[in-house]
Amino acid sequence: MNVNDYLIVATIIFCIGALGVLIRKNLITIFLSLELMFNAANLGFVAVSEYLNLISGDIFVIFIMVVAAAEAAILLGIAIAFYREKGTINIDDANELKF
Amino acid sequence: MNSKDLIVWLIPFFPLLGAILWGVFGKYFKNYSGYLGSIFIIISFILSVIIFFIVAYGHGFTSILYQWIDASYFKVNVSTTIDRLSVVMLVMVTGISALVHIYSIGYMKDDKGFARYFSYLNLFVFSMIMLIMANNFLLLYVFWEAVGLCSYVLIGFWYEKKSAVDAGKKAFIVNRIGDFGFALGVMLIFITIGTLNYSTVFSDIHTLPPYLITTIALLLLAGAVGKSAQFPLYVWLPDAMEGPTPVSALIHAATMVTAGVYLIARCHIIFSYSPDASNVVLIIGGVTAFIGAFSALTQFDIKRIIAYSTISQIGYMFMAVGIGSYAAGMFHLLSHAIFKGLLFLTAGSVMHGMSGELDLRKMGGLYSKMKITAITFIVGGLALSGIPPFSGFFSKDAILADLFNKGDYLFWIIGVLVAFMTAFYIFRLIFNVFFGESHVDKNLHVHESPKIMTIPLIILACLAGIFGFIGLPPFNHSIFYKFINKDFANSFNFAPAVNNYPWYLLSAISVIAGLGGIYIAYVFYIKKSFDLEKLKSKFKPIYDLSYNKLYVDEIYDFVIVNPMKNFAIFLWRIVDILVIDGAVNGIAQYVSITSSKVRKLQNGMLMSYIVTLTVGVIALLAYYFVR
Amino acid sequence: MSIFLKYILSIIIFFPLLSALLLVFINKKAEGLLRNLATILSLAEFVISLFLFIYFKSNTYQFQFVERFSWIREFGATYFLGIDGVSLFLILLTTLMTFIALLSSYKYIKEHVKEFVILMLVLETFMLGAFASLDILLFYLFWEFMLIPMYYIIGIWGTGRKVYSAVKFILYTLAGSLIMLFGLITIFILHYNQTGNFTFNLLKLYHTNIPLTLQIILFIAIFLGFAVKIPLFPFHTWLPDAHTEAPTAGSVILASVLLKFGIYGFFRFAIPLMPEASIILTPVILVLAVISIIYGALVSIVQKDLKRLVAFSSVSHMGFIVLGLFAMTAVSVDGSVLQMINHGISTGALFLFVGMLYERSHTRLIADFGGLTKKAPILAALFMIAVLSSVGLPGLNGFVGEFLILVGSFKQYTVFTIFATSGIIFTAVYLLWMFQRVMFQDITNKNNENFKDMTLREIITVLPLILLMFFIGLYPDVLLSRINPTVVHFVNIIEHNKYAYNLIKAKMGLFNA
Amino acid sequence: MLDLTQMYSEYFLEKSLLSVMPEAVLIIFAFIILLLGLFKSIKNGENSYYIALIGIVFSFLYLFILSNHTIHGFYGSIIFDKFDVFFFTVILLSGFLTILLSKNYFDTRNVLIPEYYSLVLFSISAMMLLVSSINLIMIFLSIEFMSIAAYILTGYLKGESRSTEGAMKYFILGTFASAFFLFGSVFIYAATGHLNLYKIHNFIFQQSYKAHYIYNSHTFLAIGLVLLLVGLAFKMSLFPFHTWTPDSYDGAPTPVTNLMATGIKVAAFGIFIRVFTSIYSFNILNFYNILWILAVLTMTFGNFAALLQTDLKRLIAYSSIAQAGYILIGIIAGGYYGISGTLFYLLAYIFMTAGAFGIVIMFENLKLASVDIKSYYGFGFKYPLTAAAFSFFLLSLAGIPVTSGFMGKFFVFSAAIKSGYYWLVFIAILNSAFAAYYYIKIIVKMYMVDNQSNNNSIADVINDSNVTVNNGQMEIIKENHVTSALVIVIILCLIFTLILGVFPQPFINFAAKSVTSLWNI
Repeated sequence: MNVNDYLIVATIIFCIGALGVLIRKNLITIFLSLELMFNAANLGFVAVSEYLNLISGDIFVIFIMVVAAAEAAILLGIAIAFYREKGTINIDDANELKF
Repeated sequence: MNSKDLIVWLIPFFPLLGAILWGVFGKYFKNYSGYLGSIFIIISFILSVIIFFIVAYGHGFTSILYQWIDASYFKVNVSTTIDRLSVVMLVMVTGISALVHIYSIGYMKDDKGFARYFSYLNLFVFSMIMLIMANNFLLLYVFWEAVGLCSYVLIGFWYEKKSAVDAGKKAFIVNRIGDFGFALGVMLIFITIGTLNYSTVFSDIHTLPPYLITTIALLLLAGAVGKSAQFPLYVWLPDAMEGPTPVSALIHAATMVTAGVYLIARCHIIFSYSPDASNVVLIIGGVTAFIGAFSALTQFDIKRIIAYSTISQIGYMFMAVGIGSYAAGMFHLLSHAIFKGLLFLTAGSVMHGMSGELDLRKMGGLYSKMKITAITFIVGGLALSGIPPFSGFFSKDAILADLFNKGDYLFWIIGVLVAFMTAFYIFRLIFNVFFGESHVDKNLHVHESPKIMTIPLIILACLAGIFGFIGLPPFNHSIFYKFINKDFANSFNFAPAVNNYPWYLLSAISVIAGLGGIYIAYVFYIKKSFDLEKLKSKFKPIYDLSYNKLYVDEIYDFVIVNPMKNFAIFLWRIVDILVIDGAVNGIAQYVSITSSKVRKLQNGMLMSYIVTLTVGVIALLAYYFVR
Repeated sequence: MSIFLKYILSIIIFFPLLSALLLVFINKKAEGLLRNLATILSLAEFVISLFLFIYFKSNTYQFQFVERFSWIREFGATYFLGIDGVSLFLILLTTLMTFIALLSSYKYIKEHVKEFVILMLVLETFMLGAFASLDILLFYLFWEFMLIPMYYIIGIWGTGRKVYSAVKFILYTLAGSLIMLFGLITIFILHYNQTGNFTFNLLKLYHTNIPLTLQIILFIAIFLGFAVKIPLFPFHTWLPDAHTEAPTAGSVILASVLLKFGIYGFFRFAIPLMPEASIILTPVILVLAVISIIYGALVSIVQKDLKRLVAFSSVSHMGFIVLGLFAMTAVSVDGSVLQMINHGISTGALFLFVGMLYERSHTRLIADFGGLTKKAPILAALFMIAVLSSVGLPGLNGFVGEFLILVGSFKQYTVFTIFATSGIIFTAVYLLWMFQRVMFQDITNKNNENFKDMTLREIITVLPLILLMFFIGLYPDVLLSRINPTVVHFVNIIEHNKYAYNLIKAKMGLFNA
Repeated sequence: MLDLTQMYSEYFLEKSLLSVMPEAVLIIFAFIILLLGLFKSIKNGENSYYIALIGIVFSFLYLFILSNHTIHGFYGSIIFDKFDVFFFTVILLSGFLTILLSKNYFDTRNVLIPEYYSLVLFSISAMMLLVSSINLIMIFLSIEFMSIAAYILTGYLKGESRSTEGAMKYFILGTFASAFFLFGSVFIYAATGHLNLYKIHNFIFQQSYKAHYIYNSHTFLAIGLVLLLVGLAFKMSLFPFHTWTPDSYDGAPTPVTNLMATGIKVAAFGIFIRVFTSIYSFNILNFYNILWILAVLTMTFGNFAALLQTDLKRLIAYSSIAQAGYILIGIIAGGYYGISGTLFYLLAYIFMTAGAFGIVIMFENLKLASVDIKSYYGFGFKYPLTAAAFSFFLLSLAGIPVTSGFMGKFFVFSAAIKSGYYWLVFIAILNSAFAAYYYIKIIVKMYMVDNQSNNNSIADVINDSNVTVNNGQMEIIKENHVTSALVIVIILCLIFTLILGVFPQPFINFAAKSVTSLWNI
């Protein structure tokens, strides 16, 4: 199987994730879509480094996972704070700051 | 600086000193300013007489005071040229001014602006002297403007009177219009000849192509026309009568208004090289002489009548210099200065006696009340109407003779006609004021003026009587001609000296014209053998034309003044505020509108932010793959 | 002494700034002290600047009192000062007018005195610096920051729509100078590309040869910067507002010094840097100048507000100066340089008088005045002199410059000159009419019944200007003899470049004629 | 060209640690603060504030000690060189100013002070790491490190919905952008097989597409570079990736806003310069045009959006976007002058921005919650010196001479013209011409008013002491509308803004020296 296919698959996943971020209103769902995008990147890295017999890609993937975890924590924090104030986690309710 | 120069520079110095003293420390001098001022002027009169004899028995000279402007190749000195022309003028100016000063002491007595008045008057004398003595065109121009300024402030001397101030402004601006031409002329001279000194200019002028000479001459003429109140710029002089009467006598009869004639005489070489320009001068002179006399016929304001007569008399002088008989022009200038000064001063004396009344319909029968004034007035009138042996006869007759002699018969006829009209209106004035039954309202105490005013009158009257005799024997053999023509000798088209015609006939004709005028006036106003009202109604259009001075002011307002004003308003309201400022503010408007739209992009919706970002990414990618 | 003379320019430039710093430490309550101190310091400044005049060598066009220190090596920008005949008198004018402006504002400025005097002194420093600097970057620094104090002065102590006017003023001029900056940087880079080393030294940049088309573009860019300052016809609309709303001192400085920077910029930078372009564009600029002359005069005739009238009149007068400068003959340029000084003096004086009228009756509408001569003879007399000098009456300063300009431009540009000369008529019309309505006739307005005559301070304020009017009018040689060498040199450069330009023209057949 | 063997020969731990010493110091101090935070007994706020300051000072010390060395560390993912020295200085300065600004800011707000300061230190160290990292992994990590700290700080004001909202927007968009960054690096990795900037550079330089590599690596490279650019442009808040800037700047507590506007932006530009000069500099995909367009759009948008802005914080946010546009010009101009100009501009930028924020904080302490410039009248004469300083910062932002802003603009513009970008500069100049309006508008509001009867101005609020803004906080206002820390910040910024404007020579040298050490400049 050619690395290109992996990359194409990765791209598709990435686009799906982006689409999710675009159309979803729920904070959590959006974050999930973001995770999807990250993982698309992971897939790409793994594929390429496998193909090129390099290690650096895999290392990168590890780091990305860590970061993703961290971000999840942050998001939850923000989401809770947001929920406290607005009583919802629909991003459309965040429109105090404008113009 | 030798003694001659010293004397020369002292002549203008005293008036200037006076001007500064009264101007700055006026309130400390009070009435002394009058006496001292007169003394100053008398001193410079004496000095100029000395200079006169120095020149008469020696020859002219120039003296440099200091270098005024030195801008690379543009160099001008403050320096004088003293020749026969200028000394004659000097003596005349200082003499008349001295008399007027003395007269003014009485006339302006207990006027609150006494010192100010004398400061202005001295300033004027100073400027006039410098104008005469200047030996380059720039200096001439400078004092040309300076005398204009003096007349401006003196006409508007009683600044509370709107009419007076308006008149002053009008005088200044109309003069400016003339000076506009004059200035261009001076510049043209400079760039064509490369200097402004009389001597060089006059010696090199012939090297220029004729059209240039004519242009220069005409541009200078514009200045002369403005200053000497000639057609079409004469409108300011009648209004100028708003000023104190002595001022009218000095500035608007004797000295300043004749500066134009002096200018042309001074530049006779330029004019003699350009026959066309000379003809223009001649025509202007003729037209003006006629218009002036014509407008004077029906006025009721005695000063205005005299003012119009001044206009027409200067027209005579222009005719004279126009045909190149500068001597005659100067001769008439001098004699006119005397008798017209006399007339104004006497008119002033009448006013003084009538406590400011000017309308001759409210006068009459004053002879008995103010004899000296009356007599001197009549002397002046006779001189004006050219009755021998008074000075006017000789000078005017010389001009007429030269006109005839030169073959300009049309203008000769005009001249005679004007002589006739002149005699008529001046005696209309005399009869209405001094004779006939009195229309003075009873409770007005009419009195003769004090000595200090009458003495100058008497002096002038005597002069008016005898001055003419320097014009004898007739023509170029006469004392005056012999004296003055030394300066005009190098202008080649001046009036020939042949007596190939019965000159006594001509004189007779002009005298008869004068007498006729007087007689008709007599018939009209003393014998009352005609019903004037009927006459008026019969010739109504002409009468109105004359009474309204040919509507010239109205025409100017309609053609020039108002359109200009409207145009200015248009420029301000439309071009400035609407168009330019509108454009500027419009841009600002546009920008702020755009920004208010741009701000809407930041609508606070996370969704739209993400969309923006994504669109950006897609655009960037597209940039590469569509490319 | 020698040290003093060596660094005299820096001393003159920074003395006001130091004075301002000194004033910062004075309690703002002590207004009298502030006022007096500021006035005295500015007087001292003027006295110091007189040394320039005394030690100025009048027989050379070379720059004198030159100071040069390294400043920013990366761009070869140096702290490079020096003056010639032209900047000498502009500097003197600046120091004098600042003193007079401060003296004039004793009564006018009632609040925030401290800020006012400090700003005035700061402004002075920057104006002087701009006149003295021969390094383009240094010049630009001074030139543009100058706007800020002026902007404050108009906006804080002004009247009526002061904010609008202040903002308009600063945006207008800022836009101009920024576009100018673009031009200057481009020239600087061009010079680098040609010689391989960076320099802002004006005298070196003079030798940059710029391709003609680019030159024209750059000239237009820089022209905008200066034309706004002058201001030339289509760019003038900020001036009436700024002048009208500014406090007296502001108007005085604005009229007598700030406007001069436009001309000075042309003289020192635009024309020598881009001679060919300026020669090509001369007709256009002359048209604008003549339009400004007549337009300004005509519009002044119908003004109802005294200050606005004077403002438009100075549009007209500056037109004369531009005409003289771009006619580029020795005489005409002499004339315009002289006329810069004259305009500074006359218009400055006019604004002072208008300010006095305003202080007394709190209106500037001509209609509200009339008949003041009776109440205030001294004011009337001096005001009259100022008006006449502005009218260009011979014997006063205005005439000499004006006549030199006209006579100098007459040969090349006869038609323009004739039109310009007609300006002298309109000038007389609007100024005399204004004077009549304000000073003569009867008192129509009740408020003027108890109209006070000038106080001693006011007389002292205007007297120097009045005396200068007479002095320059009667003995202009004192100025001309010092200005002339510089001007002649300038004109020679242009003449030389005219020659070059004709060669170019021949080569590229720019105009087929 | 870089000799790889020589590079590898230096890989051992000491050097590696040495190469991150300044960051390490900060992190250590951050931990100290956290630990002290555990002991409730101690007055946390004060201490942590001072400890943070000390940390910064120490970091400065290490920076100074190392300043003459060039150290590669962590297997070629970290480099410490002159370039870093400059950027570390700038970032540390901005951090220093931020911490000073934070003093007393939270007194009236119930938040955990020690954590705050530790987070600030963390983010600063992250910024420094970011600048000094030359490996995509390292870049990603430090970006995230920095951002995570920033997210938390943005939402630090508990119970203030604006703050939370700002944090949320910032977080979502930031993560979204870094996803693009990641995906971009995937493609670059695929195209070149490297994650180290130098190696990528060499690879592209040699254009050595071996057979067993991907055949269409050029396309991959293109995609990769574009997506990478997106990731960085987001941090530099270039249009159209700026959208988070105004909101999160507005929502965040002002000291944090200052940190974001100065530190994070500077760091982003630093790394962008590194990446750009190493990878993009070949202009293989003529990136210059794209940056050209981005610069124009960014500055124009920033200025237009700021023009009618009345909220001071947002106004400065927009203006900082516009500033980013100007800074970008320098990078486009490239070369020795372009880059050193950019560096100089950045240095100038942090001072004027920090100064402006100092004033903003002052206003906030004056309880002008929505810092609305309408209410400024009288301020100019009430606090003449402060107002003067503020005007000076504004003028500097507007780019008026004798201020650092002018010097920076001038430096950048002349570099751009030197490289022949006439139009770009012309547009920039027009921009700054009408940008001047909104800076000047503020000055107007402070000093000038057409009709003197102007209510609810600061002056009045101060004047009548009877007014007690919500439950007697007036006292607090009275005492800390001007704290010593604020004064220090303002004076520092003032001095530097002036010096940079008048005697820029030494700073230019500093910038230039750091540029020389940059790869293939």
